[in-house]
Order: sequence, then structure tokens, then C-alpha cells
Amino acid sequence: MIEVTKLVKRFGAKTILRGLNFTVQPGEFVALLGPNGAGKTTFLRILASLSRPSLGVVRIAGYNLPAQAAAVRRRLGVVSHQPLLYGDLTAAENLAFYADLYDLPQPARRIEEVLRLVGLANRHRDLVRTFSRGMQQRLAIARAVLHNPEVMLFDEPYTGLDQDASEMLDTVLKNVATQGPHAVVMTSHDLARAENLATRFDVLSRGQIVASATPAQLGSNNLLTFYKQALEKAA
Amino acid sequence: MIEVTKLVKRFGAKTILRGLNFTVQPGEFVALLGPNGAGKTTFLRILASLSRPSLGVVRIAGYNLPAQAAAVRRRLGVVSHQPLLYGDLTAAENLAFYADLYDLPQPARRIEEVLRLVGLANRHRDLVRTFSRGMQQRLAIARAVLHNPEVMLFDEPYTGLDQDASEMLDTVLKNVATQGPHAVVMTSHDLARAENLATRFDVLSRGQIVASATPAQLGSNNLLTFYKQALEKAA
Amino acid sequence: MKNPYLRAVWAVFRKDLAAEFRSRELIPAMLVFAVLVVLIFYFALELDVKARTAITAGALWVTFSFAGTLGLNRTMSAEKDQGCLDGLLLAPLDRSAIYFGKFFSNLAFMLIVEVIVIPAYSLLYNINLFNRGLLLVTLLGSVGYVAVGVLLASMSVQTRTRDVLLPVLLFPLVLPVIVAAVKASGGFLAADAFTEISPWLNLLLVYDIIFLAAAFMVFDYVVEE
Amino acid sequence: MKNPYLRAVWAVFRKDLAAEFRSRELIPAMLVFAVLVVLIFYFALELDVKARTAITAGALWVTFSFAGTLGLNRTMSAEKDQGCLDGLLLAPLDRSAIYFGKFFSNLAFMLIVEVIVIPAYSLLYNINLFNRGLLLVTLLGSVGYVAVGVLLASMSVQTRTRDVLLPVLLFPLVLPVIVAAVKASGGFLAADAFTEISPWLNLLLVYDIIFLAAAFMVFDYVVEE
Amino acid sequence: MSPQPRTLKILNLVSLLLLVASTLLVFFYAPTEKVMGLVQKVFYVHVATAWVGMLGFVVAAVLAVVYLRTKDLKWDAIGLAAVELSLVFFFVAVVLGSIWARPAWGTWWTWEPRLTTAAILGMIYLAYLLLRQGIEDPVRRARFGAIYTILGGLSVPLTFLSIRLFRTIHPVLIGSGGGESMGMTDEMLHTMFFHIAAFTVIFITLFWHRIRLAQYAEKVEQRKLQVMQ
Ligand code: HEM
Ligand SMILES: Nc1ncnc2c1ncn2[C@@H]1O[C@H](COP(=O)(O)OP(=O)(O)OP(=O)(O)O)[C@@H](O)[C@H]1O
Ligand SMILES: Nc1ncnc2c1ncn2[C@@H]1O[C@H](COP(=O)(O)OP(=O)(O)OP(=O)(O)O)[C@@H](O)[C@H]1O
Ligand SMILES: [Mg+2]
Ligand SMILES: [Mg+2]
Repeated sequence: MIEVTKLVKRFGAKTILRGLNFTVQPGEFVALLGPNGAGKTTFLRILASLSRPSLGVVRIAGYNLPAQAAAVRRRLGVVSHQPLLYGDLTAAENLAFYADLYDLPQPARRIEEVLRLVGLANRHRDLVRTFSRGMQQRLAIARAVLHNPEVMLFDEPYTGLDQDASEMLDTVLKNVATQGPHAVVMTSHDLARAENLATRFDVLSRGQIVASATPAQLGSNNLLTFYKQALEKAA
Repeated sequence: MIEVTKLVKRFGAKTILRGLNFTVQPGEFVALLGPNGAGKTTFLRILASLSRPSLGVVRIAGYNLPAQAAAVRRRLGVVSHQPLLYGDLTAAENLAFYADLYDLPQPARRIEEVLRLVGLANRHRDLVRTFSRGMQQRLAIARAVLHNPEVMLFDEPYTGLDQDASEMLDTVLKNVATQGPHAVVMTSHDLARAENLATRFDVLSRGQIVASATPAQLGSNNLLTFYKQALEKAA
Repeated sequence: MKNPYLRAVWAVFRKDLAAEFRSRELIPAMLVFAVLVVLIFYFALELDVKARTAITAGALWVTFSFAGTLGLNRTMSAEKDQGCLDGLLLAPLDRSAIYFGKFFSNLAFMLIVEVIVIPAYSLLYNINLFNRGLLLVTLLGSVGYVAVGVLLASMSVQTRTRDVLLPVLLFPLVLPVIVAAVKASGGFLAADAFTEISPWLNLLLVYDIIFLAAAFMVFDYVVEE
Repeated sequence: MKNPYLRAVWAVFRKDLAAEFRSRELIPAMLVFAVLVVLIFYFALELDVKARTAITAGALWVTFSFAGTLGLNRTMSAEKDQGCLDGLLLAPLDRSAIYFGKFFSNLAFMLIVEVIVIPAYSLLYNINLFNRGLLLVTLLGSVGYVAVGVLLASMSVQTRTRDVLLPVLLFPLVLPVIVAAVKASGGFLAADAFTEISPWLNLLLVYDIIFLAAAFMVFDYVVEE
Repeated sequence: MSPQPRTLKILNLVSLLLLVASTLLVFFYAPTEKVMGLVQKVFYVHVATAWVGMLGFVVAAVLAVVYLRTKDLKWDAIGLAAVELSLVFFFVAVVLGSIWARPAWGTWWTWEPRLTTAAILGMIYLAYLLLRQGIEDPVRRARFGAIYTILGGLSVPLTFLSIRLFRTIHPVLIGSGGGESMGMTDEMLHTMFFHIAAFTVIFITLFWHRIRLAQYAEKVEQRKLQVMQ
């Protein structure tokens, strides 16, 4: 689903990603871990075609980036820590707007469906401005899955959410991820949440994936040790 | 150190805090927990004298708010999720500026001291703009403790920090909190961190403190259950 | 709309108008600002003493230019603030559709303001401004102004100094539009011969075409990273 | 400085100047903007044909007013963006010290711009503007403008529509300052009798005093919640 | 620090010689103008610096297109060098022009088409520098800078056209006697063309040095990063 080979990303003289290799199969849910400034957001923005790779090959759902960006974007759902929503429009209007951009065939029905999926069906006429942080995040997820994307990218979706909202998000993410053979990549600093959801843990450090493990390989409850060892080895 | 009785805060027709009572003794480190929108930030802003109570009595270090705000502010150190720093000034210049505002007697020496405390001594001449999130947070703490406050307020200091930075913050907070008989109030959604640091856990919900416990009362590792039960009882 | 490109342009346009219709914060502010500029001109430059047609055209266009930057700045920073620009960029469409959507919504805001300010000015100064030529010039001038303005606003909101940068970037580039619009409006108001006005109209037309084409070609570079 | 109040005023003032000196983004932008306004006026209002002294004074003051809003907006939104305003409000001092610090730094930016624009204008239009009276008016007018401007900018940056709100709030309130400054500058440039100018100077002085006093008293309410 | 390449060393020398030679020409070859006298000698440098300034702006626009095509930051650095250097020459030209305009037209400045265009051109490139200053990410800075220079390049001819139109429809109050009507002797023409050529070479030399400076700055930046990591 996602195939990244020897990806390099430079900002001027700073090299952030240094020949990163990364693959995700359909059905995998990869948690991307790494310290502040490791380049997780940068990497996700490249996968999302919002940023151009300096060097290297990025293939998503069989298409090359950045050459076939439009085809990739149609198959991509992205949730970042910003909600990407218009405060002055209602929940339904926001989704209708994106449905137009994605040129969906039966927008009204699909919008109802995703609103139900994230549990906002009864709030669809409220202005997004009046939503709480958690509700906005739910709507952001609704927006991201609206066009039934095959690949989903989440950048710290839990930031600033409380326990309830986080648990709700867990459920939604699980729902979303299991609806068909999706590939999901999520970054998070919250190891506990990541452990709950992911089928693979990758550690990004110094511009490369320095370690990778599945829950089976880890056993229970030592994601933190795995993460720390990975960082130490890389240093 | 902090005594709050029957605090009410309204925003227009919305009542956020409904007769909240709250006390902190010197040496206590209180973790204030609660769902999104419970009013934690609102409450801390009232304690910080940035916002006025609608009703009720707030006494800090023996002074009344908002009447004796200036006296209270001199004894108060605040860290919020925003760093409150000027990007176009260096670390040392930022602190020198605040030293002037607080009218400190020997600014240069004190600035050196706090920079060492947060581990930024060798970066004091760099522009804050070039600092990473974690370094900015450290400097924000340096700023907050510059005038040796008796009462400290932290609003989600961990948001967006990675493991390393969070651990560093743990150490700094412990250092700071143990340097004298401070009273500390911290909000956080990260229960694990809160558990590590606090000597008391208060749950804010529906505008009141609905539960309160010390680590001794809790035993180990069931802060989450305590928190959830508190919320359920309140509902 | 069948064509997905046009549908996207239309969606962006309609979304901006719906948001403005909901919040009613931009157009009223632009209008009040425009009236204030006219008032300041009145007091500072003693416009009324010699409210000749040339001055009228000039005052109108300076007003439109300043009010226009307010609108451009606001609609683009609204996109940027909650990261909505990224949301648009994630959609599987040619980026120029976003440009044209924004172009039309900003043009609409500007035209609405102009359609209200012109009669108001007419009343205040007791000058007849109901003139088909003037409307044509207003349209052509606004198109050129907004064509460059949207492009530069998408750049300026991505900078640290966005509060101050837009007019500094925009004004030197749209000077030909302002000069031509003032001259052509003045000509129409003075009922000059069409042969005297037509060079200005041509200039406006050329400017509009060149800059719309240029924006179409470079907008991709503005939003990519 | 011994007095903690004055020391705080001084600290805020110096901090703003140091930041500007580091980044060099505001004053150059204000200057370029001011020159562009003068250029646009030239084309739109054909200033040179009748470069009468009254027009000169008016054009100068309109230029200063527009450039001034850029400066005010920027210095206050720089405070707001990273929550620095909260940092200031947490300091144990009378909030009016913050107001005066900001007042002086904005006044400094504005005066720097004026001190460069006036000779430039002088050169461009071949008018002698080196006149002690004019300098006095410039100072008095800027004091009044900035006194109100800082107060309103602290309010407007706390709103959602801060990009557009400041001029809309500010211009109606400072209109007396602009009118008086234009009249007084015009009088000095035309070498009118001092008795003709003095009412305007008095008006400026009264305005300055009233608004500084008012700002001193209400600033607390602007920043508290 | 790599040493200066041979060609550059030669250019240094040639530039110096050309500067001396052109100065000598002004004072010993070109005749003193009858009406304006010595001030007229400013003319040669004025024309040459103005020409070189324009040249740099054109080069910058071309480099902007190259940058957007190749995405190689090298071209951005060179483009910036061209703009900065041109602004300096341009400023010299304006100052010299003003010095000359004072006796020739009786004013430091007049709203004549070419002068007005010059002023606006200057503003465009100052705005360009301000734009760059507001952006930290070097890639975005380069991209936006390139776009702005291209837009500027498109707008300048239109500006000139509009101002020409503006001026020809209205009577020009001052300065109608200058410019083209000025009688230039052959010696004057020779001197002028020599200056234009000489300043072009000087521009190229300085341009080269400025590019090398940009390269060093880049290296310093990289070293800094290495130390920090
Ligand atoms: C774009 C910038 C400029 C260029 C390319 C330029 C070029 C020239 C050229 C080629 C001439 C000689 C040919 C002629 O007489 O028409 C000239 C003459 C002159 N220029 Fe410029 N110039 C520029 C800007 C300026 C400026 C900014 C000023 C003064 C403020 C100025 C003042 C003059 C004067 C006084 C003359 C002599 C006219 C006469 O003979 O009376 N120029 N310029
Ligand atoms: N546009 C840019 N220009 C220059 N440097 C950048 C840019 N974007 C990111 N960087 C740098 O790239 C590095 C990686 O940033 P990135 O945001 O990808 O980190 P991250 O892993 O997401 O960190 P966090 O956990 O804090 O979100 C940082 O050092 C950052 O300063
Ligand atoms: N200035 C204000 N005007 C009106 N309502 C406000 C204002 N500030 C906060 N609120 C409302 O008060 C409630 C409490 O907000 P607050 O930010 O204190 O919550 P919180 O407990 O800090 O939440 P979080 O965990 O998300 O930080 C929210 O419903 C919010 O919408
Ligand atoms: Mg990130
Ligand atoms: Mg909060």
C-alpha cells in the first residue's frame, strides 16, 4: 500500500529524513514513534503529498509521488492536530464542501453515514465553531474518511483530548481501520494509546526508521523499553 | 497557600465554575484532572489573576483576588501550553526582560541560576525562535520560577512533548517543586505523568471538585479507575 | 455541475460566501472601512472643494484598493488559521481550482463593496456616478486587482509578518491597474471621447489576462512545499 | 531606573525596540508602505499638479495614519501570538505600565517612519517641509494617534477578526487628531499667523491629554477577563 | 576557503583598470558640456549604473524561472545576489540622477515616466527583500521570492506603459527641454558606451564575489548544523 525507498528530505541545509525506507501492507496499522523534531510530521506530510521529497521514491496505492499526486490524494485520508474545518460552517456543510471537492457520487447519504460513524449525527446542523475540541476531532475524522480512503494518516490525533474523547477516538479509529483493507499510519507521543491500536511500531530517529516490531514480538507492556532501546541504539 | 471558596465563573449565560471549593497547603503538588471543557484552564486563569471570578473568594498566599492582584502576582509562577516568550529575543534577553518587570534585585546572577536549573546555560545567547518545542518549554519554566514564586500553576505542561522532553520536564518540575515550601497546581490529561508527580489528585467536573485523593489512599496504578469513578459519580 | 474542476471552483466560492453570510464580519468591516477612508479623504484632502471628476475616480480607487487588502488578508488567513488550506490541498484536484474559487469569492466581496460605495459616494458628494462605462472599469479593475491579490495573499499568510506584508507586496504590482482604472473612470465621468479612454481599457484588459494566466501557472508553486 | 513603574515601562519599550532591531521587519515595511501610499496618491489624486500646502499636509497625515495601523497591528499581534500578553499581565505591576511601554515603542516606530517620510516627500514634491512647527504638529498628532491606537489594538487582537478590525475601530476615533494635525500642518506650511494655528494645536494637546488619561484609566478593563 | 579562480582574479584586475580608464575618459576625453558644465559628467556613470541595475533585475527574473524548474537552491542564492547588487547600483543611479536633475531640471525629482517607473521598480525589489525576511524555511523563501520576481518582471513593462500613457496625455510641466534634445558629441557617445561596457564588467565581477559570499554563508550554515547535531 505504501512503499517508501531511500526517502531524503532537506530543508535548506538541514537534512531531516536521511534515506528512510518504509513499507505498509493493506490491513496494517503502523504507529510511528519518535522524539520531538524527529521528522514524523514531515514524513506524514510527504506521504500526504503536501510536501515534496527531496530524493527517493514514494509509492502509495500503486501511484508515484509527487508525479501522480491527484490519484494518490483520492485514496488518502488525513487527520492532523489541526481540524482542517471551517468554524463558520455547520458540520454537515463542512462535509458537503469536502464531498464536492472529492466529487463524491451520493454526497448526502455518505455524509449521514460518516456522521453516524463518529457519533455526531444529532449535531450536524451546529456550527463547528461551537464544538468542543473532542467533537472537532471527531468531525475531522469524519472528513478524513468521507471518500472512503484506502490509506489513512493520523498525526498526533490525541493531542489535547481528555480520557473520554481519547477512548471515543480509539473506538472510531478501530472502526475506521477495520472497515476494509486499510493501511493506517499514526504518530503519537502517547505510547499507551499507540500500543492499544497498532499492529506494528516503527521508531523514527535521526532521519531513519531505526527499529520496528509487532505486538507479538514485544510481548505485553514493554513498548516503552523497546522505544527507549531503539533510540539509544540509534544514538 | 491557596484557598478558594464558592468560586463561580460565568461567561455570559454559560456558567463554567459553580461554587468550587479548593485548598492547597504549602508543599502540596495538586494534579487537577477533568474532561475537555471542564473549566481547568478557566480556573487556573482565575488563580493566576488573569481572569476575574464572578462570585466567591480566592485567597492566595494570604492575599485576596482580585483586590490584591499585584501582591499575588509577585508570588505566582505560571506555565501554560503557550511559552509566553519572545521569539526575536535570546533566552537571556527574555529572562532579563521579565526580571525587569518583576524588579528583581540581582537579575544577572538569578538568570544564570535558573538557566542552569533548566539545563539551558549553554544556549542563553540563541534566539528563542530557533528553539525546539521542548527547549521552549524549559525556558518557559525558567521564566516562571525566575522570581522564586511560592505558588506555581502549570496548565498542561506536557502537551506535545516527547518522552525525553517529558522526562526532563519531570525532573525540572520535581526540582522546582522541592526547592522550598511551594504549592503547585498542575492540569494534565496525561494521568501517568500526573501520578508520578502529584501529592494529591483533584477531579474537576461540572464546575466543582467532585473528588480528591492522595496517592496513599489510591494505592498503586489505579488513578485511572479513581478518575473514571469520580466522573461517573458526578454525572 | 458536471465538470469536477468547475464544481470545485464553485464549491470553494460558495463555501466562502456561506461562511461570510453566516458570520457577517468581512463585508460590513470592508464597507465601514471604505466609508472611513472617504471621510478621511474628505477632511484631509478637502475633496469637496474641488470634487472634480478626476479626483473622484482617484478617491474611489484608493478606497477600493485599501478595502480590498482587508478582504484578501481576511479570506486567506481564515484558510490558514485552522489549517484549512491543507484541507483544500489534500483534495484530488488541480490546485488552480482553489485559486479560481478564491478569486471569484474575493471578487464577489470586492464588487459588493463597490456596488454599495459608489452610490454612497454619489450621494455624499452629489456627483452622478451611474454610468455604464464606470461599471465596466470597476469590473475590469477589480478583476486585475483580485487576480494578483489572491496570489500574493496566499503567499503573505504563510509568512511570519503577514499582518503587514500584503499591501507592501501588492501595491507596487497593481499600480498599473490603479492608474488605468483611475484614468478610465475619470474619462467616463468626464464623458471623454472613447478613443481617449480605450488605451486605458486595453491596458486593464491586458493586465487582467496576463496576470490571471500567470497566477494560473504559478499558483501550484505557491502552495506546494 | 529606581522606580519600578518606570523601569517596567522602560523594559517593555526596550524589548519592543530590541525585537524590531533584531528582525528588522516592521519599520522597513512601514516605510515601503508609506512611500507606496504617496505614490498611489500621486497617480490617483494627481497630487503634483496642484501641490498646494493643504493637500501636502493631508496626504502626509493620511499616509501616517495608514502606516500607523500596520505598526500597531503588528506589535500587538506579536504580543498575542505566543501568549506573551499573558506573560506581561502576570507581572506584578500596574497594567498601565504595559500600556505606556507599548505606547512609547509604537510612538518611536511611528516617529522614525515620519522622520524619514517627511524629507522624502519634500524631495519628491519639491516642497520645503523643514519647519519647526510641522515637527511639533507631527509629534503631537502622533502622540494622540498612538495613544488611542495602542488601546484599540490591544482590543482588536483579542477578537477573531483582528486582521480587519483595527482601522474600523481606530479611524473614527482619531478623526479629530487627523483633522487638527492636517489643519495645523497646513497652517505652518502656509506660514499662517500663529493665532490661526493655535486653536488646532490646542485641540491636539487637549486630545492627547484626554486620551492618554482615558487610556491610562481603561487599559485595565481592556486586558482583564 | 577556496582561493579565487584565475578568471575571477583577472576580472578583478580588469574591473579596476576599466574603472580607472572610464574615470580618465570622463575628465580628459569627453568635452565639458556647454550649458551644464561639470555636473554633466555625472551623466556617464548615471546611465551605466542605471543600465547595470536593470540588467540585474532581468537576470533575477530569468533565474527565478530556472529555480522553479530545477528547485536547486543555488539559483535562488544567485538570484538574490543579483537583486541585492542591482539595488545598490540602482540606488547609485538614482542618487546621481538626482544630483544631475537639480541643475538640469531645477528639481531633485520630477514625476517623469522613467523616474516614476524607477521608483516603483525599487519598491518592488524592496518588497521582495521584505518578503524573504518574513520566511524562515529556505525552500519556501526561495519559491516565494522566485514567484515575486516573476510577477514583478511582468508588471514592470505594464507599469512603464501606464505611466507613459499617463504622462503623454497630460502636459509635462518641467523637463521637456532635456533628454533626447541634448546634443551629444561623438566623444560623449564614446565615453557613454565605454562606461556601459565597463560597468557591465564591474557588475559581473562583483556579482561573482557576491555569489562566492553566498556560498561561504551556506557553508557556515552547514558547519553550524553539524556542530549542533
Ligand atoms: C530606471 C532608471 C533610470 C534609467 C535607465 C536612466 C537612464 C538614463 C539615460 C539612458 C539617460 C540619457 C538619455 C536621455 O537623455 O534620455 C538619462 C538621463 C538623465 N537621467 Fe536617468 N535614468 C534612470 C533613473 C533616473 C533617476 C531616478 C533620475 C533622477 C532622479 C534620473 C535623472 C536623469 C537626468 C537628470 C538625466 C539627464 C536628462 C537631460 O539630459 O536633461 N535618471 N537617464
Ligand atoms: N518548513 C520547514 N522548514 C525548515 N525546517 C523545518 C520545516 N518543517 C519542519 N522543520 C524541521 O524539521 C524537523 C522535524 O520536524 P517535524 O515537525 O517533522 O518533527 P516531528 O517528529 O513531527 O516532531 P513533534 O513530535 O514535535 O511533532 C524539526 O527540526 C523542524 O524544525
Ligand atoms: N472567554 C470565554 N468565553 C466563553 N466561553 C469560554 C471562554 N473561555 C472558556 N470558555 C468555555 O469554558 C469552558 C471551559 O473551558 P476551559 O478551557 O477552561 O476547559 P479545560 O478544562 O481547560 O479544557 P481542556 O482540557 O480542553 O483544556 C469551555 O466550554 C469553553 O468553551
Ligand atoms: Mg509533529
Ligand atoms: Mg485547558
